[in-house]
Amino acid sequence: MKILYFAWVRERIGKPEEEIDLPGNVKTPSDLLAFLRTRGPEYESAFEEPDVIRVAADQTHVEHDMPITDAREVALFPPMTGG
Amino acid sequence: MKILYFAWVRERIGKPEEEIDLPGNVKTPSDLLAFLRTRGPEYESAFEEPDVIRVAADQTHVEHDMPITDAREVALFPPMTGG
Amino acid sequence: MDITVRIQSDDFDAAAEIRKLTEGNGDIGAVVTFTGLCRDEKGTLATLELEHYPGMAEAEIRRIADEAATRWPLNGVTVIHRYGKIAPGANIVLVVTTSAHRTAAFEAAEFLMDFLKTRAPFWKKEWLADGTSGDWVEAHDRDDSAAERWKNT
Amino acid sequence: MDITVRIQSDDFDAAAEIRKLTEGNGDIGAVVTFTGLCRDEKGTLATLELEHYPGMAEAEIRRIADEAATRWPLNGVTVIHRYGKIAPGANIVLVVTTSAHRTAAFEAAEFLMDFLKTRAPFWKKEWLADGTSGDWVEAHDRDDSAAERWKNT
Repeated sequence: MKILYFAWVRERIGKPEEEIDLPGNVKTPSDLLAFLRTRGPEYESAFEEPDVIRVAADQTHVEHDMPITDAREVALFPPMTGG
Repeated sequence: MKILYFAWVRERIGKPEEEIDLPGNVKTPSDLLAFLRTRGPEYESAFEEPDVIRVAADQTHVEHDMPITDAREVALFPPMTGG
Repeated sequence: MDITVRIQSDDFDAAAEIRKLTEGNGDIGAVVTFTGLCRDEKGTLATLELEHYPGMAEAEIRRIADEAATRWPLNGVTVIHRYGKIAPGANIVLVVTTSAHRTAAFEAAEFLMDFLKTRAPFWKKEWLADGTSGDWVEAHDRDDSAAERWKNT
Repeated sequence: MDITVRIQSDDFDAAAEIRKLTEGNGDIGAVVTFTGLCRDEKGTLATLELEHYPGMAEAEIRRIADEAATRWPLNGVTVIHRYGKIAPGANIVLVVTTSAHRTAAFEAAEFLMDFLKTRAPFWKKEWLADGTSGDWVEAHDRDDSAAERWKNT
């Protein structure tokens, strides 16, 4: 799955996107955030407060408990500050 | 006192303004409207529904029961439709 | 607070008015404009004629703008109201409000329009496409209700 | 319904966008614009940098505009949101709504701004006048509350 990062999530992880093979038990954004936190201190730092992270699956906002297994790309980012 | 008329009030009376010596018992817009209605059919037609007429004394909106004896000019007109 | 009120027969330029209020003013985060246009009433309208009470029109709009400036933290307010003959599709009225934040700018612009409708001494008469003089436009109860809502805020 | 959404680094011209929505359209009686500007934060800000999620930014704003068009009787909606480096005093976002009547145009413009703030994938970072990189701008609870108010209407 293609994973995209924006704003300070991108800065902490140190890259804008990556392709990751997810284990079969990663079915929701919550699962994904828990899994990514095991990948190293940069992920730990980006996702230290997983509740504040917003998630989009295929460019549509999704809640943390919604299924994302069919998504082509998932984006993880802080609360938005546009407008 | 200088009396001004606007919109259909002006059209019905047939003039935009006039100078009128008011009797001493004309103290409010209500009094003024009742007095003007005695001046002829054009005034009767303009003020047949006195409650809908709006009044300004010296270019400030006033209610029908407020004193206008000190005003230099009083304007009588229909509800406004600007904007 | 920069308050400009103009009553004119000429057209106006919303972009120029925005520029005048914002140029060199780094405190402004939000600009709201309202432009009122003359509708063509499905082709039946030839011209809208706007009569006004010279002197009072400017004074009353200035009173409304002053009231808006006491209610909201605004940087500037511009109101331009045209009079005379207005063609379908042409501009009638412009309100511009500027503020640090959007809520003040939006609310003040709505407040100004609600009170312009019910308190500014202007009257609209329709001239019809068939050559006849139509009626004076009637005031709407909905405009009175719109103005009423600001009484308790 | 004429919906235009543009995500661009270039500046925009509010007057030109108003013209595009209104020209030759005699049904329109009301045009509301909201322009969001970059505040200078009393001279401490050198530049605001706007990061966005290409593709989703346009898609999400279009979803918000579609929702506005179902809620209010609008003739047109234009939303332009800039990205990249924005100087103090410069434009960030433009919303234009047109309708026969003012209430629809005002409410739809406020709705669009409330949801742009909380749902459009843009993030602001401040670069300071002293040469250092400042912080990512934090989201405001007041923006979430502003968006919440539309849920029950």
